[in-house]
Amino acid sequence: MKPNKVFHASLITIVMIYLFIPLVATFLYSISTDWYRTILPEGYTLSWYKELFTDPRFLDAMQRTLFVCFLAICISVTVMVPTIFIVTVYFSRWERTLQGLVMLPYAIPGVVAAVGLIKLYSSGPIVLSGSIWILIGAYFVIVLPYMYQGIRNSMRTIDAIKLVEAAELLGASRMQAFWKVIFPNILTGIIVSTLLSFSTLFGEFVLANLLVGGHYETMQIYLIRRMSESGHLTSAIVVTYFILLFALSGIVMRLGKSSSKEGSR
Amino acid sequence: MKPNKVFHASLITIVMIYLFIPLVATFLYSISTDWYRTILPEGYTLSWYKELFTDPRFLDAMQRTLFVCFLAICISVTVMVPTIFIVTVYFSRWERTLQGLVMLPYAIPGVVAAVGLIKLYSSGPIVLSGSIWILIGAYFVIVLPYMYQGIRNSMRTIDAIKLVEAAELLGASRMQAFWKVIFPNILTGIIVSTLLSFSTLFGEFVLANLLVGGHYETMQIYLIRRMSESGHLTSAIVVTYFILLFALSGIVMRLGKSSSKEGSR
Amino acid sequence: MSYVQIDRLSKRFKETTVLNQVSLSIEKGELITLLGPSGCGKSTLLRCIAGLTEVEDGGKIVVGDTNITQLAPKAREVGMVFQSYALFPNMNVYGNICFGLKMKGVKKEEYKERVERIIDLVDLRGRENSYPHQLSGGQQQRVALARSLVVEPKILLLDEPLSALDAKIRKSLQTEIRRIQQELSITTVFVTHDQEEALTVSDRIFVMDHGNIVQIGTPKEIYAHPASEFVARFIGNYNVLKRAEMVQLVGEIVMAGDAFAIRPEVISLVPRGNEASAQSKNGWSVESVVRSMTLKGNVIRYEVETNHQKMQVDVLNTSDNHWIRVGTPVFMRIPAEECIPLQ
Amino acid sequence: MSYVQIDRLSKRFKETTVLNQVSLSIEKGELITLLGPSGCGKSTLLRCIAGLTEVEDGGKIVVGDTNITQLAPKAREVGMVFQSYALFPNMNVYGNICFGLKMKGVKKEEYKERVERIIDLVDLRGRENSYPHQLSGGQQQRVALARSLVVEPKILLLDEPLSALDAKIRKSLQTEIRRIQQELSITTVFVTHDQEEALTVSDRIFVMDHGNIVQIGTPKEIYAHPASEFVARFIGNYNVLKRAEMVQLVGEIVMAGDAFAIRPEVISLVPRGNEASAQSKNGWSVESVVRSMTLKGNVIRYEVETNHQKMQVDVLNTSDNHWIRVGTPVFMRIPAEECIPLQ
Repeated sequence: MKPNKVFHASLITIVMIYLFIPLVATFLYSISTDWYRTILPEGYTLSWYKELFTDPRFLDAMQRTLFVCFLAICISVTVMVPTIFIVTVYFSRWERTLQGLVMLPYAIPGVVAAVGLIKLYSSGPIVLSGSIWILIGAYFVIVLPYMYQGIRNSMRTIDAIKLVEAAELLGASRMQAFWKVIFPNILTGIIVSTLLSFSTLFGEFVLANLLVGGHYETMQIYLIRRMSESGHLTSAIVVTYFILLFALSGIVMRLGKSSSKEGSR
Repeated sequence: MKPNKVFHASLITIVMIYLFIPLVATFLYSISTDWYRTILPEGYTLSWYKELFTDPRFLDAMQRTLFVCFLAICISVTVMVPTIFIVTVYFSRWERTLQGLVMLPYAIPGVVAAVGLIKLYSSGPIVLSGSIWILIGAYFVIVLPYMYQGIRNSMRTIDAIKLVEAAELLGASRMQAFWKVIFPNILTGIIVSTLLSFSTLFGEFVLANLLVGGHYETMQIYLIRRMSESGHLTSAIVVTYFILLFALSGIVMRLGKSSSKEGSR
Repeated sequence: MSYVQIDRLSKRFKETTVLNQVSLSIEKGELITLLGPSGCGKSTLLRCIAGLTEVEDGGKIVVGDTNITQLAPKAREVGMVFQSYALFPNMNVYGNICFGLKMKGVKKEEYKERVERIIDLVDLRGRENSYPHQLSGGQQQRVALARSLVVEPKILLLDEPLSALDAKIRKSLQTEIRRIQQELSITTVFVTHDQEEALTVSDRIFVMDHGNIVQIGTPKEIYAHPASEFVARFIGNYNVLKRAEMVQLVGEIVMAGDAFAIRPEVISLVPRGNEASAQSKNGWSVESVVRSMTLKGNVIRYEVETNHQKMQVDVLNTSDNHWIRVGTPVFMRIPAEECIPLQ
Repeated sequence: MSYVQIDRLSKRFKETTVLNQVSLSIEKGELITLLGPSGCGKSTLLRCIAGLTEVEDGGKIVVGDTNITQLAPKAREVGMVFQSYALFPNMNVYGNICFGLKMKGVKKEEYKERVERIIDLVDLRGRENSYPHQLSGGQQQRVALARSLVVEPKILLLDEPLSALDAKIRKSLQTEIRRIQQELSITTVFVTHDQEEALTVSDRIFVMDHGNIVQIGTPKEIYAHPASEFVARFIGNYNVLKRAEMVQLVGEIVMAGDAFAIRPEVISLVPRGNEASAQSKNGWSVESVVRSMTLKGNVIRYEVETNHQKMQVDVLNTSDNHWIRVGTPVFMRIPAEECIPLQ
């Protein structure tokens, strides 16, 4: 087993470095005063962060993005959790159909979807174009695959069908079976899917720009607009975003762990 | 069981309609002469398709996109399949680490990644900015989660560890165990991952535009540039894209099925 | 009239007939097993009783005075234990056991004592606060049993409850399930593919094959008088001989029957030179030689060969029998009343 | 010197000692079983022999004249059959069986005949072109067996090969594995948690507990002379009595020992009023009453109660014994030589 170990370990190390370098570089850039033609930055400063957090435009954009993402994900959870539950437990014949449908957004590039949506809702009988509702509707569709896979896997892991059967035989109604038995056990799965969806939407630029770009500046649009002005500033945004995301994930995961004792995923 | 059936069926129907309407509308729009304020288009034509397929700019863009996507996915398959195999079978302690790393791109919005990459490679010691290699490198990272999940699931389904143990005890080397036993059984999984990755990259706009947009017009960039000119034309592109994708998937799936008799996924 | 009446239950999955017009009745307080190889329809029948699988038109299930054929599972008042335990992972042992009572709206003050009693009954005292993943397989199955019993169902359904457990634990839980069932005298349907398990726990056994019930009887009846070659081979380790083979073995016979089944333990082995005792009772003595022996534990199984046949013979593993070795020439004594004619 | 020599093998996973300085030796052509409850280290020991689990420094495994401790699995020339079959799903039966020969570079002309012979040996003629998913569990395990045997390994390792199968198929495959092993006289290590399986197939049994081998012997030795209470309870359905209980039961005793083990089948039941025959040989007769009976198949198990103790007694299920019913007063005859003193 020994001779191959070196080769294996180095292969893995390379993959890790490849994935990590951009992250580290971005971080350094966000706290550097100047960085040209040197391996490491010439000096360090926090002024980029200060500038960022005092910019009202940034705070507004952040608020808008959070609002749109939050709404889209809420709708998605509300619709998908019961749908997947019902299809998994009671209509297992329909499962393949649902999976096929729900995976479609994977196959539809954002650009293509935007074209379809704009054409449909700006020239057909219903005019929604330019409103944030069309963006939320599109976001709902985009996160479907993440929601579906996460929730579906959690249900499979706990063997939801058997648990529901057991609960029903013990006198629970379907609603009770869902709320008392299934929901607590797939909560972690839902939370993970939600975070994944959030991160995807947070970085979505094409739909935001095409559908509502002109009159509703979200984080992504703000980010790209400021990019040409200062690389340090955008790096600071990126780092802030990461810290937020990690903190959020950490808290939520811990909450999920202590409130329900299961091993979904 | 009967009284709830109606409710369930209608819920599912709504979800399906919601997902299908934009697709149908796009198709109708691509073959209509005019469509304002009416439920259905006023006349039908194939001229948009004719215009599209005779436009050399479209064909060039298509070629470029295929080239970039193809290269990125090839690299990804070549690197990830052996890596996942080695980590799964021989270094299972490292599995969680690899999973965490490889899932990062899910958490990194495209916009954010682009910023990091541009800053790193345009101002640091190595200057790659503007070349298509930086785009391919970024695409490699983007498709990591799809590749990882698909290949990893296939390996789990066939219980790769046990199969490798069995093969080794029968005298196979590690390479032989991989090529004769594991690879044929995960081929379907690899193909599915590849298709998913391809579809994701095909629709990726932000990185393409920010990293090489100025001097390398890919499909996505072409699509957005033409959108303002004619909605019918872009609808035709969308429909073409879908037909291509479905045909490709169909062929590849059938090939995969007949060449290896297994049930991965 | 019997407590449980099942009338012409059929079930088809696509092309396959899983249950073929099955009718049966169960007395109150009885434990019956549905016994058969995998795919014989025994689990499907159980799920039909529970209401988890819909039956085809024409079938009828009556429990007590109630026709439950169209009722939802929760209204049927049946308890069920699954092979995979199906405990609720988010609840501890106490929570799992109380679940049914809470769902039925029983007040905490009322059920407290009942839950304590059932915890003692299944011997889980001290584990009330453990979560399912902290328990062994055997303990998990006890929790599942307690959870089903505490709501006092009209029937208890056990779907291969012990198949996932080790041999040793399986046997001790068999005894325990039987004890609990008798203590509460609860009507029980036990599904298994293990004939020894069926013999051990049942009041009556229903042997199933290809969606039909092929024989019904007490363990003793089924074991000693199998109705067909299928049952004979499935329930025990019967020597099954065609009529011609039987004639070859013992000479002309007067009994009717195309084939005969002889259990290995009714045949006795007598040393040669002891023909007097070998000829005694009504039966046959056949000259033969011991070809192999296998220790099964409390029983030793010999393979004994005559000029025409090989037969299996079981004797108790005691020092009285240790004279029988491989190669020993013996008389094989077959009592006539233990030859069971088969159709 | 023995064919396989294992010397002070240890294995620790984090805090847990899975194997604790295990040493053992196996003769050429012998089939030994590693028997013990789950978690006793038996599978780990097997994987160490195969080279799939690395052993800690100081351990040594010698097969024939070769020290294989540091060799890669493929160089060890061992065959292994897994509980989960581990057949290659992309190859048919023939392809699976030939795999090892192809890997070893054997030419097609050379191995053709050998493969045909092994297909006949495991009784898979006619299924050569089937794929694993088209076969039943029992058939898949035959393929796995054939695949390991065709390369003529020095040792065959079987890791609970029958645990995933139905009771009936399990028993018939036990016999078949034993037959094939003897026909090829291949040195075999069989891991199981089922004591009946171990008794049926083994030349010698190695009983394991908590990473140690606690007793070694032929099935007969292990079964009739367990060295400790653990073995007595694990290998059979022994009545284990403390010295004080034994004295209560039969009066003063001269044998040394803190506890005594008595197998249920050596005790015989004699009708009351027949004291003469009950007193005959060297042993004790105890007045008692039959409390319950369980039909196990070829054996009936009685629970018999004296004033002080409950004892289990096994008798053969023959019409001679049908006078014994629940409530019958009997003499329980215990032969002195069958009381095994335990440490």
